[in-house]
Amino acid sequence: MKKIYLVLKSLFLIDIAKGLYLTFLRMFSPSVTINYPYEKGKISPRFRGEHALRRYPNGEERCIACKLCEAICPALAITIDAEEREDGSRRTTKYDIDMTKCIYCGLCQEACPVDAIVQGPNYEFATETHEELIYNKQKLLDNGERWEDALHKNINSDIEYR
Amino acid sequence: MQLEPSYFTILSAILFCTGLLGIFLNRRSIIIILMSIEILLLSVNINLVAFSNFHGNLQGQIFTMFVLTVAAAEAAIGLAIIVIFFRNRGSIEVEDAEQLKG
Amino acid sequence: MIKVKVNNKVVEVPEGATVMQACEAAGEEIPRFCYHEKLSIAGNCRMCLVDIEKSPKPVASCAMPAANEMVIKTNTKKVEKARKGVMEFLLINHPLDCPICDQGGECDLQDQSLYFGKSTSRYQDSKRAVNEKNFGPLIKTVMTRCIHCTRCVRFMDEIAGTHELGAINRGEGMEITSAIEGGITSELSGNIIDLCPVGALTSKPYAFTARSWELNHFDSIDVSDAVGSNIRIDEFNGEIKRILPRENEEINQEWLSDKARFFYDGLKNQRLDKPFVKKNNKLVSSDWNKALDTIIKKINDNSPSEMAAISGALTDTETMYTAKEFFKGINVKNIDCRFNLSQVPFSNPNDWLFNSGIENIDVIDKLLIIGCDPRREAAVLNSRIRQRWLTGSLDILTISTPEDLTYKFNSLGNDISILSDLNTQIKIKSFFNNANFPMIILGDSILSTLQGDKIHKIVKNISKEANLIRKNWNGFNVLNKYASRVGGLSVGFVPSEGGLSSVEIKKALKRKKIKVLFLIEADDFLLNNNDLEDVFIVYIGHHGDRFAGNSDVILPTSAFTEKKSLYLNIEGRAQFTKIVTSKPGVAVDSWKVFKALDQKLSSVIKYNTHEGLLKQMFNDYPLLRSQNNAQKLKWEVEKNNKIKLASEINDFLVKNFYQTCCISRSSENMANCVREILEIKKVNNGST
Amino acid sequence: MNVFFILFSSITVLSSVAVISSRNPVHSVFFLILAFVNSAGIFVLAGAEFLAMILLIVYVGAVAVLFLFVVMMLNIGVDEIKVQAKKYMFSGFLVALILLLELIFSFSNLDVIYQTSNSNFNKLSNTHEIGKVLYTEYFLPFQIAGCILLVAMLGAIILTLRKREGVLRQNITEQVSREKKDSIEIIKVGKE
Amino acid sequence: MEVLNLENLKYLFILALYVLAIIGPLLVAVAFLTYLERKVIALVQYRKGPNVVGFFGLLQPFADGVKLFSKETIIPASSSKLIFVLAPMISFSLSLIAWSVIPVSENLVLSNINVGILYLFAVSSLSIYGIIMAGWASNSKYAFLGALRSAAQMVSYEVSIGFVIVTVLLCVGSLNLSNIVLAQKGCWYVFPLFPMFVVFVISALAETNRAPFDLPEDESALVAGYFTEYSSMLFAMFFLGEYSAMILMSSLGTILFLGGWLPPFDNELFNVIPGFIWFFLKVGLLLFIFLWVRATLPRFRYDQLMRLGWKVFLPLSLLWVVLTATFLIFFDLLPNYES
Repeated sequence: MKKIYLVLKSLFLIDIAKGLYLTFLRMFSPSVTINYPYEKGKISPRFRGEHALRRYPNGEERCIACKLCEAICPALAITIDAEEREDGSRRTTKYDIDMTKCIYCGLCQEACPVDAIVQGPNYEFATETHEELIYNKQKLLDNGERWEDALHKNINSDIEYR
Repeated sequence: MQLEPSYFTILSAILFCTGLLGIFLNRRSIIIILMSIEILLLSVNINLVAFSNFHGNLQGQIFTMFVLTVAAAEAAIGLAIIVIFFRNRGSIEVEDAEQLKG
Repeated sequence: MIKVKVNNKVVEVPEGATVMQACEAAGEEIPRFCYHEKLSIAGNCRMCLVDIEKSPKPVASCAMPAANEMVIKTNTKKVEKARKGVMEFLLINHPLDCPICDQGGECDLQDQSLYFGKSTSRYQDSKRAVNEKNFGPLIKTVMTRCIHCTRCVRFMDEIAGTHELGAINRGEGMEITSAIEGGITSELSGNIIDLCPVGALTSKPYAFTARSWELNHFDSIDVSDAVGSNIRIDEFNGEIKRILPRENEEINQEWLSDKARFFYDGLKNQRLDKPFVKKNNKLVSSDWNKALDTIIKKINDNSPSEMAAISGALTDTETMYTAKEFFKGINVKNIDCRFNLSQVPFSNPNDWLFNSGIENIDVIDKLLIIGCDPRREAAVLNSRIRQRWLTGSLDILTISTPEDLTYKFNSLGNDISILSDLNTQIKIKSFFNNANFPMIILGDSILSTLQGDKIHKIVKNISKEANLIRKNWNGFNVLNKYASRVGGLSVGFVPSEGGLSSVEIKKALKRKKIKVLFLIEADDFLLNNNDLEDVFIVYIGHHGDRFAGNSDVILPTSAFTEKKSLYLNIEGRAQFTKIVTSKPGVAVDSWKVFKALDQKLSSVIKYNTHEGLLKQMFNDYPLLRSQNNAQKLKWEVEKNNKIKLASEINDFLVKNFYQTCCISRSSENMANCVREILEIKKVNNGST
Repeated sequence: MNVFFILFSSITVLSSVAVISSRNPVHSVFFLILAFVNSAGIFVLAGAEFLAMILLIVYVGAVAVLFLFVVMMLNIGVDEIKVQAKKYMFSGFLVALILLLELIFSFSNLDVIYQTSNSNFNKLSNTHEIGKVLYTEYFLPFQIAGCILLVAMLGAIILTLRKREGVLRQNITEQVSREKKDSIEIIKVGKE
Repeated sequence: MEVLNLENLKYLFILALYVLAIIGPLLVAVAFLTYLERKVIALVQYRKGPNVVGFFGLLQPFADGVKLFSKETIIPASSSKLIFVLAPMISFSLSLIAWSVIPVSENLVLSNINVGILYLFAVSSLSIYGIIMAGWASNSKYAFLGALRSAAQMVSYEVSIGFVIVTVLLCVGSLNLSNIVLAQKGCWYVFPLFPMFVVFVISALAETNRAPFDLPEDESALVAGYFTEYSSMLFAMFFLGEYSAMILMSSLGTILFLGGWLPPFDNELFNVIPGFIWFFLKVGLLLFIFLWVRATLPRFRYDQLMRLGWKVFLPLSLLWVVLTATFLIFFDLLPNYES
């Protein structure tokens, strides 16, 4: 009996009709597409986008050349050279990130003891050449300046979970 | 102007001879011979249709249909045999068909 | 032997061993900060607490002697709690600046806090801050990080023997500081960097340039003196970042002199990276072929007797061997490795070796030091003598030595001529009476005076008569100053039959008898520049040092960190350096220079590779192959009492400990040391 | 009319010549198809549009596809005309030529009675005409032709059917009718 | 020659105009069909679909067209070049010539031939060749496999389409497409022959290689099937051919089952609207079904496809033919067309 029922069910394409009905109804639901260049999706404060090196409010670089980010980077994208600055503080002389190696795992910003290297909310940094994606310290500091407001807000919003 | 019946008959004669020549010449693969047979049947069909038209008699067309039927059957069986032959021998050359036992 | 139970495991330890040693024998790791094997026990960090049965409180294992049938527990809750408490106290005042601390990554406190540290601090008040101290140009201090383990203080007291550090105040106000303003002057001061378990004392030249985890380590050999200390060279990004001692109980224990530790930056400066040829009185950069052709032309133009070769302080054994073969091939006999005009005889290895072995300093009971300054010529060896002296069972007698040898001794005077005095000889003999392990250290310094050969003979005689040479013990030791010397003598880079020695070469130069002079890294050959006019000088070396400006052809070679090469230390111990960095420019290993010259001339050298070279060299001198061959040789002393010495006051000491070779002369660190330590010291001495 | 006839017939003849002479069997099949399509045109010219369509559907749409399939699947390479083939060349040409001449000779003197203005020939469509004749006069042969086709189909299937070992076959009803209780068995496991 | 007299030339000119009048709108329709397809699938999937080029993205198909035509034509080195180039042309032209017999409205047909339905059937069976030639000439295994799949599939489903047509022909009694439409004046055949309509729609999907039967271009297994190696212009021809075949099958369905240009009810209101509008509406409905099904159903497996064709549709449609014939004879409803 069951078998006959099933055969009839498949003979009369019941399941397919159900499926078609379902998709037909779906046609009248509003679309979820975000019209990208004109509209942008909301991103989490923890979004891991383009890197930036931050400064303290008084303009001093945060980075202390501890090289923890370099050590933890699983893609070996970060290269740091350091030496003693004239005032005796520990500072980098070179801070390079190869953005084409970077896998945006966020371990560098987690490793950073002074919140110097952070991944900002910017994800629109495509370039035309490979070279442009090898960021040096100046570029990263500029990024920091450019995104400081957003970075500050993001870090503050996440502060109670740290 | 009118189509002379001889046009059709001469056309079918040429086609017939071509088919015949095909059987003679192409001894490398049976499949070409099958095609030649199709050409022969086609020429016959042209003749039948032409005469049926000129005689005002439909028998020719009926026969054409039967010829078509037989030709289709022949093609099906023939090709099936070729496939089996190829499976057994790895070739469909006429010269390789030399044994009575398959 | 006593039996101790550690965590239910019974171990046997010698009497007098501490609980910590017992635990280590049982394979238990005990955390510690203040305890160090080579230093006295302080017991002030309390990190090594263990639980001992029948003891109401945890006990500091480093200070507690083990007793028979003692039951020790190292893994109880109590122990762990105690250690956690200690750690919390330590961390109260320790800044959390590991990211900017050079000790970060190799820090004892960091490691221990991983196991015993709390994740949060309960300390509410403000932290202690301590002023930085001036520990000289080599040691950087961040005294806030100090946990008062006093390892540095004990080291300076016990090993370096300069008593320069101490703790002032008490309790929270306690500070480690130097007694005198103006840095630490000890030539072993760098070791307190290694000893410091935290980042309070770090290396100044290394400061912030690399992190410990990114360094590549290479085990190598030090060439700044002739002791042959084992070192670990740390390289990063093709640059040597620091040099650390490697533990070798037979040679340097775990210490290293400051020169060996900090002269590495000289390897970057003043390097020769391409051949130069003099044209119109000006050195012009050239290529190998042209330079070699110029030399060959000169060789062909002059007779072998008009040519001479001198090897230098850092020349490796292979080079001298290859050079010897080469000069034999072109029949040049005037070759010598004794560039400092030393008159040490070169026929028998016992004449130039440190026969007793460095390790045996730990057992000697009578020591006579003649004409040398061990503190500056072999700092590590000197500290070993001091360690032996500290046990109280060593009597020391000296002739012609400086006064500040970090231990007490009786001096027979500074005039070497007393050595030929019969009275003195009797005194010495009675000094060595009943000695179990007597030892004479004869300095290469005194041998490089004009009477050197005579002194050597007299001392040899004395040692025979005072019964220093026995079965299984040879108390006659020569202390060489230069890393290359033993190797050079061992492979016979010495004047052959009829050839001129370095002293004679010097004279010949004065008389303009020498037309072509090969200087193989021989920057320290004591010559007058006036004598060098009209002499065609071929300088083969890695630094543009003293003679480079006078040379007619300069051939660049590799330094000891850029090649694998053999050095023999004072005991004749054969050790290899390792390739750490790449050679600058078109420099080559120096033996290859002679191989190339030989190929264009006599072609007596058959090997092409370093392996081939070693094979043939070991074949010719099988003794090189053994680790320490000093005591295995038979040795005859010719008896002769009639040698008289002229009066000669000490004027041959190493005055400048920091700059003895071309590398250290190019080193900025060493220059800083000279400026900030030696010159200030001179001023101080002058004023007092 | 003449123009189309010349067009169709010349293409038919040329392509049938190409069928027997081209070296690549796949090209032969393509030419055969071309010949068929053009002879369908000739059929239309001869007033047999139904047959023309049947020719297209049956021959071009089915039989030629079969040919193509076989030729492509067997992957018969391009090969040269062998030496043995050449020894039949002369006799083949001779026979064909003689036959051709004979046929042309006999056909060119054809004397056909024109009955193109047959009364009910143009009234009904060609399809109807054929139907009328086929299902009345030729009913039996028609049935026999059907039987022949059936037999041919069975024969072809039986000939080429191969039972393969280790091939998993799908049973849709079984799949669809599977239920939870058929697939999962709940076993109570006691405490150890 | 007498063939080239003024009369004939005029006739040819008018013929050419007719042809252009069919081809022009057809190509535009194809263009918008691709747009429609993307829009429908996007709607089903909660997306927006093309919306950048032009108003609502309406110019997207033209942008695509310009892109395709301006690309470089790549002909694989080891292909049979002539056949390779010929294949898309055949495919494209075959999908166009079928349109000559489609009656868009009463008397609005290029050539109203008696064997119209057979002609359509024959042309659609010829369209296999474009695909097979493409697959074979590409000399690529993916293309070849795609072509074989396509050919086998089209031959198989042609059988059931044939029986569907036979069923309709039984009811109509004429092979003329206009007659078929006119015969539905009382009742569209979709109602009495609904199962055949379903079989027809499904077979049409298979015949045009559309989802869920798009195995010849199974991108996950065969890259792109028979047009793997095609690019630019040649690819565009295949593309146009495929979509105009879709429209053709929809028109055929409209003619066979949905009463062609006839309005749903024969009253004044509906009769005001011209017939071709009704025709296009119905074609649009069927086309929508094509897209709708594509957006809904996953792709079949090939053996399932063949099993469905031969083991389900063939017996089913055969049975229905017999049933219909029996029914017609029993109730004496056989049509009797005499012209």
